[in-house]
Amino acid sequence: MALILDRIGKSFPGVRALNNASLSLNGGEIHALMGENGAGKSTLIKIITGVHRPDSGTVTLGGAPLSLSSPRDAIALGISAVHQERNLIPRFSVAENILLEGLPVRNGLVDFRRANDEAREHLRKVGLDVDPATEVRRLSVAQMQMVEIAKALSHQAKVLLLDEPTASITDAETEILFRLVRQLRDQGTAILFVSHKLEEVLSLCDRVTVLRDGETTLCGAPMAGMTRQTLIEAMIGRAERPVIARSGKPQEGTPKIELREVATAAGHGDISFSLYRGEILGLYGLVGAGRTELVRAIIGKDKLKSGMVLIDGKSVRIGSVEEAIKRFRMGYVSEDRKHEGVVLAHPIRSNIAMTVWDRIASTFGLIGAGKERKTAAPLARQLEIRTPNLEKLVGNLSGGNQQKVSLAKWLAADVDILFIDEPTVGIDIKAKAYIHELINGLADKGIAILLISSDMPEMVALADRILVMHDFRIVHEHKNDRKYETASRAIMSAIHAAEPVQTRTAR
Amino acid sequence: MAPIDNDSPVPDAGRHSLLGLLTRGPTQLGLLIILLILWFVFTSVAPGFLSRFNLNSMGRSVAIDVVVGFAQMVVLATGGMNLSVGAIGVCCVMIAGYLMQAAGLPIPVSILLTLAFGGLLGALNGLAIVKTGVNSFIVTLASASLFSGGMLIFTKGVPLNGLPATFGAFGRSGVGPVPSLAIVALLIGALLYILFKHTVLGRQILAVGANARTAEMSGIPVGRITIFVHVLSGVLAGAAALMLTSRLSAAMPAVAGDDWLLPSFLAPVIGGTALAGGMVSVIGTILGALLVATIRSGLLVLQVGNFWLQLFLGVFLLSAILFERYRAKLAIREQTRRA
Amino acid sequence: SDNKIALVPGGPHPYFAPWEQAAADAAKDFGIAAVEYKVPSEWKLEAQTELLESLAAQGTNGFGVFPGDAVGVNAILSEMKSNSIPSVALGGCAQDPTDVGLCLATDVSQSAYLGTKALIEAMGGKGTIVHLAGLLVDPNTTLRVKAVERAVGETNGAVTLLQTVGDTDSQEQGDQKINALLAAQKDKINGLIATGYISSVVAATALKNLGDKKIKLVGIDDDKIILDGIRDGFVAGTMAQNPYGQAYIGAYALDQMAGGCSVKADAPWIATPQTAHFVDSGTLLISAKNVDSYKDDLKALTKKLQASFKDTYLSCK
Amino acid sequence: MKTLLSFAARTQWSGILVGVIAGGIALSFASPAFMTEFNWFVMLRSICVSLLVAFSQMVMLGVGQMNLSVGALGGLVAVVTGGLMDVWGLPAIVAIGIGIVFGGLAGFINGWLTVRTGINGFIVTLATGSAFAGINLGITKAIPFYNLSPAFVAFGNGRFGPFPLLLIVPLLVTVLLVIFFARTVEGRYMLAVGGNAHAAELSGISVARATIMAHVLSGLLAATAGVLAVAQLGSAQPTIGADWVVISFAAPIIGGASLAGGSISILGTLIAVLLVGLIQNAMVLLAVDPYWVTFLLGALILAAVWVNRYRAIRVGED
Ligand SMILES: Nc1ncnc2c1ncn2[C@@H]1O[C@H](COP(=O)(O)OP(=O)(O)OP(=O)(O)O)[C@@H](O)[C@H]1O
Ligand SMILES: Nc1ncnc2c1ncn2[C@@H]1O[C@H](COP(=O)(O)OP(=O)(O)OP(=O)(O)O)[C@@H](O)[C@H]1O
Ligand SMILES: O[C@@H]1[C@@H](O)[C@@H](O)CO[C@H]1O
Ligand SMILES: [Mg+2]
Ligand SMILES: [Mg+2]
Repeated sequence: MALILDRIGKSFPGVRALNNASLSLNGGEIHALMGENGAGKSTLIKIITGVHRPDSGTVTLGGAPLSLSSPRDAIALGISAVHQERNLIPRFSVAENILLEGLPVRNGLVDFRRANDEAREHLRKVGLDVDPATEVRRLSVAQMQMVEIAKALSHQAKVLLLDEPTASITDAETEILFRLVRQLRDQGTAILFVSHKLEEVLSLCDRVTVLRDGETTLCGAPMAGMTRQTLIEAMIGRAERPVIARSGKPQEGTPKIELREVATAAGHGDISFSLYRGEILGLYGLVGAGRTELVRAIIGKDKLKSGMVLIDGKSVRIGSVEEAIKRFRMGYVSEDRKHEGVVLAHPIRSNIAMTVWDRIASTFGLIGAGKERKTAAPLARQLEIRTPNLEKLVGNLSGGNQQKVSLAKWLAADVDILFIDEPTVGIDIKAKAYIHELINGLADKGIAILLISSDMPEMVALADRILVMHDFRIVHEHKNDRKYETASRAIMSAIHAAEPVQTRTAR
Repeated sequence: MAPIDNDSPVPDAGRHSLLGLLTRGPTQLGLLIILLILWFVFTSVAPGFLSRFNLNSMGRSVAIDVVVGFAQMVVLATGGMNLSVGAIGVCCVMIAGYLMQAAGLPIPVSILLTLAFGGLLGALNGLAIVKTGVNSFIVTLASASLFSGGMLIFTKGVPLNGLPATFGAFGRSGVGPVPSLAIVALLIGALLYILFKHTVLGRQILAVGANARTAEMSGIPVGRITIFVHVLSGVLAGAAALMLTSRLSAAMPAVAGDDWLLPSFLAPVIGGTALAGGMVSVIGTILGALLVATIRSGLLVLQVGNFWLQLFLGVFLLSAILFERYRAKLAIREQTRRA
Repeated sequence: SDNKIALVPGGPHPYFAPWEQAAADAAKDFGIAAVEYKVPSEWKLEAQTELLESLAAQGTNGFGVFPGDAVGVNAILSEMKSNSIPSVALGGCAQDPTDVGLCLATDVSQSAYLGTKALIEAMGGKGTIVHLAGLLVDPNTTLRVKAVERAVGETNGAVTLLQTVGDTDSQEQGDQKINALLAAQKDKINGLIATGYISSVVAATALKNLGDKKIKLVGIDDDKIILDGIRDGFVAGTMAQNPYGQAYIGAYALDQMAGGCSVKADAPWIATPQTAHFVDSGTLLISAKNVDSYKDDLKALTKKLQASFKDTYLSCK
Repeated sequence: MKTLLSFAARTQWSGILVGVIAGGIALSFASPAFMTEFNWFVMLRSICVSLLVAFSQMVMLGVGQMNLSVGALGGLVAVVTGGLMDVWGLPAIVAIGIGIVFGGLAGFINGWLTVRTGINGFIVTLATGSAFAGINLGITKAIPFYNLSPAFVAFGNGRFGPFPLLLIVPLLVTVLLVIFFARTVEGRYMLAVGGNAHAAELSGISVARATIMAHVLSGLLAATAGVLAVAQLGSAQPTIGADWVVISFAAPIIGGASLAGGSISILGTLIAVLLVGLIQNAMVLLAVDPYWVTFLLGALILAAVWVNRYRAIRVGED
């Protein structure tokens, strides 16, 4: 069944998100939708799912004009979606979340046993091993993402829209997802797939539509014959340029920060490493390895059980995040931007300037919007945050642009030690290159950086050394020569050599 | 809607047309428009409405409502609530009376001590919330009972009506047509405006309210901020209490208390302060209190109702807010159209 | 006269219902241009003050006020006086020092005292009693508590005050507390003195539900439930007040005062704990004997008081 | 036994339940009157109305909204029901029926206004609350209705041993609510909306419908509370409901509901109402000096909540 969007226009206060955008999505195909952050991809998907109504243009499904006034209408028509932001009910069980649209009922009452059984089946398909009765709020980010995917697939929809489903899951899970998606395509489902990972798109999709500034620059072109370069040109209007390489080197001498046999309440044991000024130390691991939790313990958010943390050679106790930031000049770019990275209801300028309010204030503690703007503007420009002005609420930005804000505020902060957790999730390739250059630049300035990333190429491109974490232990250290093949082989074999983990029920 | 008193992001087009004016700008502008319309209507129907006497009396009671609203607003800013605003208020009323009448302290000293006492009670709230982790709703619900109970134990419900005459005279005085109490409220408003719009502390408060986890991860001391807003709330409740005491020229245990509960929320929420936190409007709170007072006063002057007055109050309030809603919708549509 | 008089109770309350008729009667009988009965929307000092101010803004030139708060009401009424608008306190007094001309009311203290005496008499002069008191934040409550204690004290130990229960003058709290009291002590209690309107109603209902005629109750005011209780024998008596008379004579006095009369310095004023310018509007004990005729007694009392009021209490040019 | 203990430790309201039980035991030693049949009757009767009032608010917290008009609405229904019996002489059943339907309708108005205008429910219900209170005063002029059906009043005072007949209503409602929120699709939808309205909307749940339903339910519950209050007091007093607001929020929240919505506990609410009822009963039984009552009430509530919080931290919840 074909879904056709013809010359769609959609504006928000101050922004034209879509301008004569078109798309034709056929049954039995996987159709890539690409574009830079803020190009209008999610908006287009929200129009198809009835979240937004278009200002102009027409939508037809199987030849019949479509006028959706709510997501319910879309669901009723067999349109199902995984949205870019997580949309689960935190206190409901996994099973209930998956089956929310059609809970099994017996004698007028919800039949939870059947719901659990059905959900278990869906979970099995996507390879997620959690008890369907678990409350969703107890899952990790990646697990939630898999629940959302399971939920969308459970509908056996005619049209399936996937908005960056792979942004926060690992390669293994991605593989499972792709297998399922291909199966669905072969059964005739129409699938729209949004991703910033070009390799993924090239290998998975049959056709591609590209948006630039809300306009279609490529409309349903066959993927065969496309290359990375042609896609990039369609998205950004010019060819990709190589990332400017690092000029500096890690400094020698006393490590900026050193951990000695640290154990945490979360379960880490025997963690020891040194991080030098001007060094980018990678921390790689599969989802759930405990990387995020380690950083949280270091910055005083969670409890350390034993061991020592040394800064500039001196043993320190970090009691709170505030102390970590103010006294030890640390920064932390969270992987969970929505809850820990940005203040959705506040404007861009405040979000970016937040970490330096103390510093840009006058003697009486006064600051104004002007001062914030002055701090924020260069960073917003550098990272190309797509917005008409800095007053826009971060909650109204596209996902990737929110991620940029979450990063930008730490670039403003002028810290000595920076922990960066999954910095480029959902970021387009152009901005990703900028961010890589920025991280390099920060290291060159002498900042000690601990980089967590599940994106192996990113890790290999940036890190000076790579620590491999597995099940809350550091199992390997790799001296990175920035060669992808050798690095990835070394890292993966270190992970596989380590004991297999038995699945734990989340925290 | 930006967090505070929105400096409107789209300043250009439509500047000269009336519709353009109506369809720009924040809630606060909408409230102002409604107020002007109501004033116009009430005066043309009932000339007594704009009499100096009526304006004066309205000004004085609005002044107190505004400060009570502020006392709630500063806590709402962090996403919390203070149900003990009225209880702190009545404790401060009685302390002020005691300091001036029984202890015979000079008025300025009494004022400072009263404000400090309000701050102290607020600090108890804040500490209890931060240290126990119980949410502010429950803590302040219980502490309201503790505070007003404590007040009863000490005063046995006996009022003090021998306050210095100058203190009462202030409550009745005015500068030209403007009651002194209204000037006090405006001054407090100005300070709060600066706090939220131009200081680091104010920004931090709003950040905590909008997203406490992000704030914490950005190095903002969430606990200390929480305690601070409760202290501030206590001080403001103390200020409102002093204003009330001055207006009544007496200190009595039957004022403030539960009577302040709903008004404390009403003015800020109508004015655009979010119950969920992270967004306050000082000007909105003033306009919100004015709106309610205008409607009440207008209905009284029009002699609507007697027993039915509350019905009309509810209906008018709802219509006024509906009007603003509609205007805001138009404003958004206009901005979208221009995009 | 062309005076505009307003009678303003403390808030919506059934006690004041007779004021409406009294206002109409007074306007007719004394030829006053307007006598209005205006009720504040809530029982709050703030609401009352706003109403008074608004009425003044529109030309009312005499106020008969039941003080929502005996002390709190003074500020606005003294401002009225400085604008040459006279006021009198009706039904309850304003606390001295005050600019209110006079207080025509039941003496709360005296009424509670007399009520307790009547209760003690009904109990045969000995036993134990409990005082069901009104809102603790109301200063009148303290006066009543003292009055009850005084009456008990005068028995030289024959009667003991077991307990005072506060805040019973609201529907639900009263119901809960009074019933809990009966649950705990009903075998030990011989008498109840209720000094709040609702306290009395709730206590009467509770005794009736219990079917208990051993416990004597003296209440206040003449709500239908209490009168029925008296008829059925569950209530020993109640202290009637004279709301009609308060409003009727109050309107008359105000008319005179607005017309230039002033309050005499040396009249037979009664001094109470609240004020030195008190006039008793008439209190009487309603019991089984007079439950059907007390209204006439009050009317007679009103007539008499009104007839001599001007000469006794006012000096006119 | 062990599992029972660990279940108890994990349940949100177990801390306050311990408070209730410990308080009850202490009280039975301190005052012989506590364990009497009549005292239990009095205590249980006193919680009937509070419980319904608390449920009426709890339902709103479930969808992440508030209803500030519970008291005014309940009060209005109380006088309407009383008035129908007194003035029009309708039989109790009919009057009650009309009264409760009226409450549902008023709730519908609240819900409809909130949904259609997009105005914050807090303000809508504050305004309609004022309107309901105004109608109440307008029709009664603050004078109660007395001539009620005797059977109805008898029901309000009847008892079966220590159990008031009135208790049947809140108990029935409790059971129905447990089933509704735990097991029916509509109930789950309401909680889903409270938990994450946006996500619920994207899952095809009508947020508008759930919100309106919650308001209607809240109205029905407040109305039932109003009717019960009339039966209990034996007359339809215009002041019924005037002081419901605080308990309506306090009980569900002490019982574990979140102000942010989506999380409520029916049993927790029940226990919280019991806790408050018990404390108030204790104050009278122990003849606490009236001037100390308010103070102690606050202190005890704080203490109970604190204990519960301590337990939650120990169990590692939140
Ligand atoms: N609710 C909204 N209010 C205002 N502006 C919005 C809103 N939603 C989206 N926008 C704006 O519309 C534009 C398109 O956003 P959209 O989310 O569709 O981008 P996207 O292509 O999905 O980007 P990304 O790759 O970062 O997810 C952006 O400029 C964004 O800021
Ligand atoms: N597959 C899983 N099964 C059970 N629990 C898991 C799983 N994945 C993660 N967790 C839980 O989540 C926590 C680790 O979180 P997290 O996923 O943030 O680790 P991480 O190493 O930072 O991984 P990443 O940052 O890639 O998500 C652990 O406490 C673990 O209990
Ligand atoms: O008895 C009193 C009256 O005197 C008046 O105060 C109104 O309330 C009642 O309780
Ligand atoms: Mg997007
Ligand atoms: Mg992580």
